Amino acid sequence: MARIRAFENAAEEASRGGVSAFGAAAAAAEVRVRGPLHLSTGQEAVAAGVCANLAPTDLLTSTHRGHGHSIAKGASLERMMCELFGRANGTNRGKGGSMHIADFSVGMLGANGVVAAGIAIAVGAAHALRLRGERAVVACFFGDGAVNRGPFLEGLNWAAIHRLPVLFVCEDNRWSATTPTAAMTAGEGALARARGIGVDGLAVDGNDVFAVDAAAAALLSEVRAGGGPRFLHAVTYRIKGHVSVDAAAYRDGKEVARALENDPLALAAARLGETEVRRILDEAQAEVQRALQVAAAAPWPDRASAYADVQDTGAGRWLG
Amino acid sequence: MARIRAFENAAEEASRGGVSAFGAAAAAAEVRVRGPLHLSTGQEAVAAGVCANLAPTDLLTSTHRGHGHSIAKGASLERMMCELFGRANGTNRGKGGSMHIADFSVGMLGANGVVAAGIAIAVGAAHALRLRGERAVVACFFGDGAVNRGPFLEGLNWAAIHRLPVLFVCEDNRWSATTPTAAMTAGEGALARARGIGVDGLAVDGNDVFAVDAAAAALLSEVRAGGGPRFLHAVTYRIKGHVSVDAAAYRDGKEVARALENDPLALAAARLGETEVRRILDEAQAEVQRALQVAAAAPWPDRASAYADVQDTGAGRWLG
Amino acid sequence: MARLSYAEAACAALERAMRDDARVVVLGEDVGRGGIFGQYRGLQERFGAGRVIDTPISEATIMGAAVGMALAGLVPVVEMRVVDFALCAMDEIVNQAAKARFMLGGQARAGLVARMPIGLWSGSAAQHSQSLEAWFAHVPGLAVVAPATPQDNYALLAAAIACGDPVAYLEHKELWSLAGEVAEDAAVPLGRAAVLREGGDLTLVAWSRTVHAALEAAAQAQRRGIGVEVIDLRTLWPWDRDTVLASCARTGRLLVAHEAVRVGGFGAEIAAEVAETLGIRVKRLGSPRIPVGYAKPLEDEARVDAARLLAAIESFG
Amino acid sequence: MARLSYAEAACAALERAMRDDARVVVLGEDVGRGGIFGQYRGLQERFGAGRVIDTPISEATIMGAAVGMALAGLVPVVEMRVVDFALCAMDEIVNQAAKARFMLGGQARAGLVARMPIGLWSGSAAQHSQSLEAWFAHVPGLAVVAPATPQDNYALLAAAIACGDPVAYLEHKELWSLAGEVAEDAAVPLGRAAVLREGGDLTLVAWSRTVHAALEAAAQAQRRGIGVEVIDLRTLWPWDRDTVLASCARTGRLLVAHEAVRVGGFGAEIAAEVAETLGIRVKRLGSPRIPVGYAKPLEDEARVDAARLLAAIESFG
Ligand SMILES: Cc1ncc(C[n+]2csc(CCOP(=O)(O)OP(=O)(O)O)c2C)c(N)n1
Ligand SMILES: Cc1ncc(C[n+]2csc(CCOP(=O)(O)OP(=O)(O)O)c2C)c(N)n1
Ligand SMILES: [Mg+2]
Ligand SMILES: [Mg+2]
Repeated sequence: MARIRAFENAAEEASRGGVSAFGAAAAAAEVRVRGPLHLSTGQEAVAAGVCANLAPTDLLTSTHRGHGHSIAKGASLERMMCELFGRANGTNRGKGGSMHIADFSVGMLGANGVVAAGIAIAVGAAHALRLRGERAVVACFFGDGAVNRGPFLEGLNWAAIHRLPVLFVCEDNRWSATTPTAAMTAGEGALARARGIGVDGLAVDGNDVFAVDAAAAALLSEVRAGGGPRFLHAVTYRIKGHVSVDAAAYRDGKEVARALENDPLALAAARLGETEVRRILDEAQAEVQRALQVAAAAPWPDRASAYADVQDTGAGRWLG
Repeated sequence: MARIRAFENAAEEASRGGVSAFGAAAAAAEVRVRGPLHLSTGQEAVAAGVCANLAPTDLLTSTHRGHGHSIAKGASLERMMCELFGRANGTNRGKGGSMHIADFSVGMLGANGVVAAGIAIAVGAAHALRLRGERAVVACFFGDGAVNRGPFLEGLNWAAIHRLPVLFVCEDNRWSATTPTAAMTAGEGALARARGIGVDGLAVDGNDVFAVDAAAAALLSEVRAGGGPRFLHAVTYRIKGHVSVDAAAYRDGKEVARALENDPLALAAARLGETEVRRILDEAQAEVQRALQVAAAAPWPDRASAYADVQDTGAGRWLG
Repeated sequence: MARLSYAEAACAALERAMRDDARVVVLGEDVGRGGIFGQYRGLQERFGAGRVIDTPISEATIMGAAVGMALAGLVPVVEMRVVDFALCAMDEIVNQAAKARFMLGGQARAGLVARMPIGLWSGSAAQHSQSLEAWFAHVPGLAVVAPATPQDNYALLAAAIACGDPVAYLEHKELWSLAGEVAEDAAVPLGRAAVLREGGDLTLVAWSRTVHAALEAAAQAQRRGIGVEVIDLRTLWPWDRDTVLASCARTGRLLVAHEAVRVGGFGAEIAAEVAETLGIRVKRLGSPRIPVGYAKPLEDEARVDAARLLAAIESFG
Repeated sequence: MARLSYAEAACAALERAMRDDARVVVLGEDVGRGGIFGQYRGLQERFGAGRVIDTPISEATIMGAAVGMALAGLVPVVEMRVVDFALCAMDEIVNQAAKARFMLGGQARAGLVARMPIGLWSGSAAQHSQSLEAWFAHVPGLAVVAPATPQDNYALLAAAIACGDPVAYLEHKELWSLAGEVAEDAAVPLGRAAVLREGGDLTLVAWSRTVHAALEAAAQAQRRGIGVEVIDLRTLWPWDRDTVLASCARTGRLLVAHEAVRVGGFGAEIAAEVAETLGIRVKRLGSPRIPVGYAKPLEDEARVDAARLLAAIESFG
């Protein structure tokens, strides 16, 4: 959680006209995060609590708001920061950016720029695990807004009829961009909807990392035992705006204030010792600072690489 | 129901190398039904029972298997048969055929060649009724296979959050083309799934026209009272193959035999007098024979009409 | 006459259409707060949540419901955020909206305006940067519009709403803040190109953001003694064949340029048509057939800028 | 060597691929019973329901799951029934499958074969008759294949499965029953056209079902003294530019013909490219820009047949 928070804060700063530590010249020279950035600040407990129960061989799919999931699954902060800076040694060689970060070396199959698109991919990956006789499971993260897209129904149904090893995690931060999700969602909530489709599960306070951990552990042990897919509904809050440039002025101040009181890091800190917490935070901070340094100095991808990894069939005919 | 059955039987025969009464020459001259034909034989009670509760101003959307819904909503058998024959005076001027039959004069907004596509159209039409301050309702028919497509979730959710006047009717004939739907559908069934999305309703024996009528009446009175959308799950059986050329040899003989015993026309006949039933059947038969005569003699659309009703913007540039 | 941004111009056109015609409604995600590009600002306050309808994240049903609304007599303006997300609603656009009137034998029509912004959007990578105008031009039943200026965005959005057909209305994400003078009474009919600059040596056809790069390149070419006639197509279907052919007949050379991928882009249609009709020399410039990368050098590789245009102009020799 | 139908040839190629490579799986609606065109007949009996996977009616998730399977190491062959229904899975094909490898920086690839039959299918009207090959050719990351014969359907399906890229594999619905000799060892590389008939006066490029109309028209033209060289493109992306250009350089005239709508069809790409490169006369023939009607006269209006081809051939004068 501390590493996620530190990463998000640094990325946010670096997206605002550059990293101040590097000065104005650096900003002008594009030493910064490019493009839109969907921060998971305040939602760290969901990622951390779920991924604590995953092995490196387990797989994960994520959303446009995926930094936390990647970090919790074990992706390198350094290579992630390089990716945000659009550098050649980023996780995706500078081709993906924040919305496409993936690290296959730790089973992280990718963020996704399309709401709910990761659901079918997770289901397919789980289906492949089954067919290949592997014992791993797939964790599939999506937001509360995604429960209103068709792939939610199709993907849960598919996983259920095949009893596939998937843990669906609805990371419910109560907002879909600038719209409160509740106003757009009928029925008794995400878990009831999942049950109606045939996937059972649990609801949990998504800001309490211990509760998330316990619920994920319980559900994952059922999934690993061959019980088929399970659903975790984790209620949390998006402390920042929808995207880095969004001041989120449309929100009620009281709602935000309540959320800040309920900060998952503060809640966790209350259960650990003061010194322990300080140590963790300092370490995370130092690691992120190193990542920033590396990213700022990292090489740009060369233009020729724009033609690499498109496809093999007919490679080299791209200008034709 | 009798008119639907007579129509389906005649259409089926006319799709098999021509109407025998017209001889071989007629068959060679394309005096017949073109293209694939999805017959609703055996499912008549759902269409009849629901539509008995609709006014001409109410609207209806249908599926690829839509003859029954159209007839029950009041479309002319003659113009429908002309459409199946691909003639200029068909409901759709020969442009749509079986899978696109519509008759806006009786509120029938169209069959649809894409499974579940009618759901969003029904929801939008209901939304328009609301905005225009009209009191009519929309009946939206779809098959059991459609509950596994994304638009099912999206459409029900939309109707529920806006409390739109829609009666969703799942016409459950237990098959999706050559696949038993149950094997592909997780959870406790269509109604449970609808409830999970926030739309309540009833399940009914779809071969009992009196039961369908009663359930539809109850649900539609709630819809008309402003209670929002309702869901009717009507279990029936597809007596014929998926499409006119499908012998459906993949089905268990016992299953089909059971279904034939449970024929909705026979069930209804048992509650009416013998002479009354004979009269109804004879009348229907005669009407359909007239429709066949008219269709066989009806003019073909001229080729120029292929360019009509495409779009106004840039009309006449179609070869460009 | 007022100075408006491209986004404000669209907003103004929409406001006027909604004022004049009670059948016009707006639906899409986040439209109530003005849309994430401000292209609906103030409309919900003015016309209420009944006519400016916030929707769930349900692209397929947003578009499908719009078809149902249109069949039932409304004129929906449909927000898809970016054309990339409209891929989630392709059945509804192509199988339902575009073909409805024809399939129904003219009983009704699905007149609606689908706003599906195209183009690069700095740092947004492969799922937020596509230009798919060629797809829509290939689909019978659809009109296709791609305005390049605030004035045209005002006038063409008004024309699209009024035309009664389903329209693929393709604004460009990097033009939202472009400001310009907008006259409320300057009507621009669908299907009419604008000759933005005259020149006798070569005809350069472009649309959307590429028009601005084309004007820049034409000015540079002029200094090198090449007279470039710049035509902003504005509407891709129907496209203004007469204006383009007349210009080409005069100049004897055609260059079509667009930001969409060159292979299978709409430039091919125009080039092929002109070559077939006039037998003159034609060239096309478009993005290479690569996804748009995130990093700047990669993204730039997919950009059709003035420098590339100039090189193509000079390549005619 | 065996005499097989176009559907049987595909089945045979699939069976061999599944036998040779345990990673190959099939998924789609009704595939267990052999597919509604018999193009999967016997495969589930042979390889089991684990590898020949019946699916719910969930096109978006069929394609999306295939992407996930591919990322996790399988080689899925995806049944979409007709390309018209693949419109329900466009996000998954274009935003996910086509771009995955690039966006991921090469960490993985979504190699899969999406079978999306195109073309007229007598009496099936506007939602079951589209030809959308031009769309896929416009999308970086996809290969596009459209076989015209049983032999090519056998060899090209094998090549598509082996290539490792996402492939839009476009069989034609009116060719399923076409029979022909199939040699199991005749490899056809992706991207290689076939010159089916030589001729010195005009190059006629076609693919899919239109190839057969082209051969018919060429024979008729021969009797009128016009030598037509018929090229079956077979693969649309990458297309065999060398073969086409060499032929065009010899004949000095190009006609491209396809069943897809002419406006924005892939014929425009080829015609434009040839005109750009060689400066010769080009013409295109395709469906008018209308939906396919149900009635025979309407359907026929959208057919590109030998008579139309002959008229186009003769129009070069
Ligand atoms: C299919 C699709 N529609 C719309 C968008 C634009 N969009 C990006 S994030 C977002 C809100 C998503 O809400 P939620 O799923 O709750 O995730 P959160 O942003 O709250 O993490 C929207 C509408 C998109 N990316 N994809
Ligand atoms: C999106 C889509 N996928 C596939 C098809 C092919 N198809 C036509 S009918 C059908 C079965 C539909 O089953 P169901 O919804 O139960 O309706 P029924 O045929 O039983 O009336 C299928 C798969 C289609 N028309 N549309
Ligand atoms: Mg959310
Ligand atoms: Mg069924």
